[in-house]
Amino acid sequence: MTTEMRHHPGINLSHSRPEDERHAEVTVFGFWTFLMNDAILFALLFATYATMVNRTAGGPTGAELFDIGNAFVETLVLLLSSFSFGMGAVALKEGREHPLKLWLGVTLVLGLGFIGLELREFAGLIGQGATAQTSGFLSSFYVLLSIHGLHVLVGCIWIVVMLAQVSTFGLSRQVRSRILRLGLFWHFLDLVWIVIFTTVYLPAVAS
Amino acid sequence: MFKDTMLDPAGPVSAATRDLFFDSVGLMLIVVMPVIVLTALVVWRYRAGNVAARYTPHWGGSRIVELGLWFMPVLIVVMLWFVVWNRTHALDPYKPLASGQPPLVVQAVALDWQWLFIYPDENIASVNRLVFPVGRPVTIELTSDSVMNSLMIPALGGQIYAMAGMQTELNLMADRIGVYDGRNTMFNGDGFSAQVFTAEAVDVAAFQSFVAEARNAGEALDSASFETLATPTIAGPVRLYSSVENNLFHTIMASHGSMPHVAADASSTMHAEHNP
Amino acid sequence: MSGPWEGEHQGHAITQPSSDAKAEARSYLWGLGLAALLTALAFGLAVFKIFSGPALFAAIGVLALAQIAAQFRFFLHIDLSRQKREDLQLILFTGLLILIMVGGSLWIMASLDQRMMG
Amino acid sequence: MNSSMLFGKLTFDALPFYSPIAAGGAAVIVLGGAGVVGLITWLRAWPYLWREWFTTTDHKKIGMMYVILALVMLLRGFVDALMMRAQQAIAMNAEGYLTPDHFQQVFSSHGTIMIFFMGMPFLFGIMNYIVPLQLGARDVAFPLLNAIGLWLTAAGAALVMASLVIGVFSTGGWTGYPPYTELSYSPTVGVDYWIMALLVSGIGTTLSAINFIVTIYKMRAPGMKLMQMPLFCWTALCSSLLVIFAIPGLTVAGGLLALDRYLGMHFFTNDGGGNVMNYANIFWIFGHPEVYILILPAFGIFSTVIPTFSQKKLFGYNVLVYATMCIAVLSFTVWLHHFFTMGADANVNAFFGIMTMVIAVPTGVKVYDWILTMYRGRLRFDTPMLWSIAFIVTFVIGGMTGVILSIPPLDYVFHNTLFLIAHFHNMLVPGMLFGLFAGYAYWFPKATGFRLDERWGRRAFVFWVVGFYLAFMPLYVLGFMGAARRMAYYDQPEWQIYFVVAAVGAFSVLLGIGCQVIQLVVSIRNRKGTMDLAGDPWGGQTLEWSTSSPPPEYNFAVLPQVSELDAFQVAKEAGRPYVWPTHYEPIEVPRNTALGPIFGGLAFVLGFAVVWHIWWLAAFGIAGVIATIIARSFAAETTRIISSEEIMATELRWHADVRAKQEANS
Ligand code: HEA
Ligand code: HEA
Ligand code: CUA
Ligand SMILES: [Cu+2]
Repeated sequence: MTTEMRHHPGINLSHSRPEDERHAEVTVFGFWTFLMNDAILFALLFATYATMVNRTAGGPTGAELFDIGNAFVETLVLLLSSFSFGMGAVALKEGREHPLKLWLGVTLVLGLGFIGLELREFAGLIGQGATAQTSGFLSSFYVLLSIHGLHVLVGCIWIVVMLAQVSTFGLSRQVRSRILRLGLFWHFLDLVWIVIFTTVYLPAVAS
Repeated sequence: MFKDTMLDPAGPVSAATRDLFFDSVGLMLIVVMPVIVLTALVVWRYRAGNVAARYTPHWGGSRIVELGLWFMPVLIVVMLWFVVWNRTHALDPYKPLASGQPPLVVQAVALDWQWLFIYPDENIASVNRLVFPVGRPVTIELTSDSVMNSLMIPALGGQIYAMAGMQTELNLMADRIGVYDGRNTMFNGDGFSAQVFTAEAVDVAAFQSFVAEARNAGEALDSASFETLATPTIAGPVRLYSSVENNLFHTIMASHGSMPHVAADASSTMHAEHNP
Repeated sequence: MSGPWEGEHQGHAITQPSSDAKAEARSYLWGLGLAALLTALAFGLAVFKIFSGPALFAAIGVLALAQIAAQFRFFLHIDLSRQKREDLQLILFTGLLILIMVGGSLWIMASLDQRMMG
Repeated sequence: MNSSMLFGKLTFDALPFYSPIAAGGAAVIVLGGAGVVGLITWLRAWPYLWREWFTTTDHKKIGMMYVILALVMLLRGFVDALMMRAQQAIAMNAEGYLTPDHFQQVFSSHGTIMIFFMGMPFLFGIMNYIVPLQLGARDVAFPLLNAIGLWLTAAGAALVMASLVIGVFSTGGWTGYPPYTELSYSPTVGVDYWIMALLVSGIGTTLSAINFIVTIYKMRAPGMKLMQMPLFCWTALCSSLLVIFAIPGLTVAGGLLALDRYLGMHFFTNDGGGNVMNYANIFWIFGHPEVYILILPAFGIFSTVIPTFSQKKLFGYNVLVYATMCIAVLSFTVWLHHFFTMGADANVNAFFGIMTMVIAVPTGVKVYDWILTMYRGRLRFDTPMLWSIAFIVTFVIGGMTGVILSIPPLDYVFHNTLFLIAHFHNMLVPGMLFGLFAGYAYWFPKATGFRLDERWGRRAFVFWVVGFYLAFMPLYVLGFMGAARRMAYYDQPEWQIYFVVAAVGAFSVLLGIGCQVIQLVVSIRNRKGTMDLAGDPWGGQTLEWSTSSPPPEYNFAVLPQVSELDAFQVAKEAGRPYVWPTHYEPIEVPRNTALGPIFGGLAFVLGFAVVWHIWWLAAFGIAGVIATIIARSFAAETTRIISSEEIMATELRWHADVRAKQEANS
């Protein structure tokens, strides 16, 4: 990799014009600040989940409920979507609009697929009578997962908006800077998911 | 003015708390008093009208002074650390008090808005009135049948929360006969202000006659009469119960199966919260 | 530690877009490969219980940290060697706070649970 | 379609006819509101207000609106305080004039308003006005976000006010501990109002904080290094960082409580495996940093005011910066001290007690630095300085009682008593509030061009200080006697005298506030005499004084070149305070936008709908928010150019003012 100067962590538009970089530097830094705020939010939800995991109030436990296969597929789908977004970022860097749209489209499909898988899992659990009202444990499970899922949904809507904007404005400065931030957001969600499968699903099957 | 408070302790815990108070405040005053005095002096001396005072508008720092500034507060705080570590362990409310006698066990249940005290060994119970022998440690086990409460008897020492489905513990002792105020300090609704009880430190004979009085009270405390007692009551009367249903305290706890270990027998549906 | 106007005109090593893009694409591929591997390992360990108990949980935890590091490196292009920047400090500081908040909460809650078992 | 679908839980019973006093309060709000609306309509001021204020993205106007919001809420919070003081003064063995239910709403709204809708907006207002000026910047990093932040805060405040008229407010205190605040114990909408107000304003605060962090990191004047920023900017930065990292705690605690209440989940319920202790834990992960969010900017104000009026350099700038950062970081390591009495084991309690005490060290160093700043100075006792001196002396008393509370065995005795109430008012009033008053008096001439009246300022000061001591020192005594907080009445005759003294103190504060109101009127009337458009009435040291009063929309026609601390002071001493070019560049500023009021309005509607379970309206609110964001992202033109001619004209007018002042002085 070249030793180019990076103005901010995350996806870079290294060959863009300097004022681009400045604009991006300011907004990206702001966006990182927001992401860190969000990270704390998730951290507290994780802490809550960890303190609630044994509070099953006589209801089912994670070990009895979770389908590890489904979690594995969800993980792969999200990971692939991170990768496809990355390929989109590469296309953006080269200024190639068409591949960019294509990769964004792939990411969108994968994102929606993830949400679908999650909803299917929820439906299955609810079918077994394991609802968010059953126990403190399940409340914290559903809320943790849904907050992450909602973030993915927001990401999907954002992708749709960006697809429309690329079509409307082309790869304008604004548009590129927004895709950049969307990318940070999307990768961030994958990071959160790593913690989810590690603290929610794996301990349940491992114990 | 401070009769029967921490400053006029009626037991070893509050006496130790008072000593701790004076020790730590003494330490702190070493660094806090100078601030007040110096501020007054500096403000007076360097008022603009006093042209005789030295004026150094560009003096913005000095290595030595700046390092020196940290020294005193650090010293005091480090001394306080040792105090905190030792006394927090010594005065842990769960810690049984040193005494030749075995502690009297009392199980306190916080209700809306009164206190129920169960004496498991004597198999009696009282409401809004806690009676115990002077000079003998009291181990109070607490739970709540409602929201979070906090039991405090200022003359004897500190407080601890009472929470539904859980059990906390408070060890106190009186070394002076007297009637002390006790109350819930954790806001819990309309009857909060009136949720007081009397804590009576009495001699052994008087304690025996209190037990006898309760035994003759007539009413027994079982699930049904507990249910009546637990309905919200503001400024309820003192009551006595001649006997207590076996393990009632734990039944009450289990009825709010919050904790993992009691959740298993949460099958008891005793006035569970209604979920609209 | 520089204001936005400083460094604006410092040499932007404008690399050839195509070679740069290739390097970037390779980075994403590396990321994908590593993440997939680490995920598979973690799930494998948990499902097949090659060993168990605290060691297993520790292993899963380490794999997760490794994967987070890998994704930071290859997807978000952040690592520790790059020049000091506010963003990096922010991320590291957040990490510290998460450690304090989560660690503290677990410690406190464990202590409380243990003391309230009656 | 039945009415419950249309109006949710909202019925005519929601109107406050349950108590004459509540009805009176509601009437004041409604009539007052109607009066203001009527007055504006009569003056035909709506278009002006909309154009110049409501839709503005100028950080200075946003700052002023924050301060106005804070002052309005301050009055409401103060009325609450007076009501409580009056109640407790007479409620010995008697019910008093407030029912317990009403008393509970009063202390809950007082605490909530003072912390979230008085303290925070006041601080953010002053930060908004001053930080960009001190940085030598033309604007904040995200002007739109800034406007939205203001309007979301206002929406939260409006929800609290609405609860007075429609429905009730929470009775759970500003801390809202469950399970008391769970549906089974608090079935009314009060808690829902409380949660929604906090969630909405929490988002607003977060947006503003992001804006400040980026502004401070990325928008400083050319050449200004971080360690050359005025101290107030440092405290604004630390405070904003605390917001970013602390507010999620409030969001999670409040949000999960809402899920319990709305969807029957079991996070903090007594049954179903809920864990009430976790609420306390998460709330205080937020709550403790919150009190430092409130105090740090006040420290920054004192660090600006004291050197100016000592006519001397600030002592130990570096140390003050590091101490501020220490306090900010440490504030995340002490939260358990708010629930020492929950029953954690001695190791846990001792650990958090020890961590708490550590904060006394950097705070103490700051206090010493302020005293050393005055040492060998030439002290002028204008009101900002008076507030600062009273702060130093009084704050250390509150700090000491804080350290007393941080010793777990002592906290077992003082927790939940009036000793605690005395401690934190002892921090919040002389600390934060006096700081805000100092900042208000200090920067008022910057924002308006004329100074506040000194005579009435001093009167207010005396009444406030005397009132503070009278109102809160008796509470320490009552704390020793075991008087619990939040009591509507009591039965201990020996307590009453202290409550009466406290009520007298609150009354003295009322006189102080009266003086402040008079001060404002008198100052506006006599403004000719104190006018200083040149912009530097106090002999200030930092860049905000190097531009006109009030500053032009673009702040600086030419960005200052900074190479040292106290840039303006240095330039003045070098004999070239102002650099006046002959040629001006046009400047790009953000256009006005209706998005702030739109988001504020939608957030209020959404909050109100959720409180009353009016789901169609809530859906409308959410859809509105999403649609607005997307629509905005397609808007192309968001900035406007101020021409160089216009700038030239403005600047020349200011130059004339400056020359006139220089001549008058020589
Ligand atoms: C910033 C925070 C803040 C401030 C400033 C105050 C200020 C005051 N507070 Fe309070 N208070 C709290 C935060 C604050 N409080 C909190 C968090 C609680 C806990 C709530 C709970 O239990 O949950 C509480 C609780 C509380 C109680 C309840 C005690 C109990 O539980 O039993 C009482 C009792 O009287 C009280 C009294 C007062 C009084 C007399 C003042 C006085 O100092 C006076 C107040 C006056 C003003 C705030 C100034 C008004 C100024 C103006 C209007 C300016 C005018 C105009 C111009 C400048 C132009 N407060
Ligand atoms: C601006 C607000 C503010 C500030 C700055 C502080 C500052 C401090 N607070 Fe306070 N606090 C509150 C607002 C504030 N607090 C509120 C609102 C609550 C209650 C909330 C509720 O329950 O409703 C509370 C509650 C509270 C508690 C919980 C009590 C309980 O619920 O039982 C504790 C316990 O440790 C505490 C401690 C401290 C300490 C140690 C400091 C320290 O930071 C103080 C440091 C300052 C000094 C010490 C003075 C100057 C120093 C020197 C001169 C140097 C040398 C001194 C020594 C070495 C001692 N506070
Ligand atoms: Cu409190 Cu378990
Ligand atoms: Cu605190």
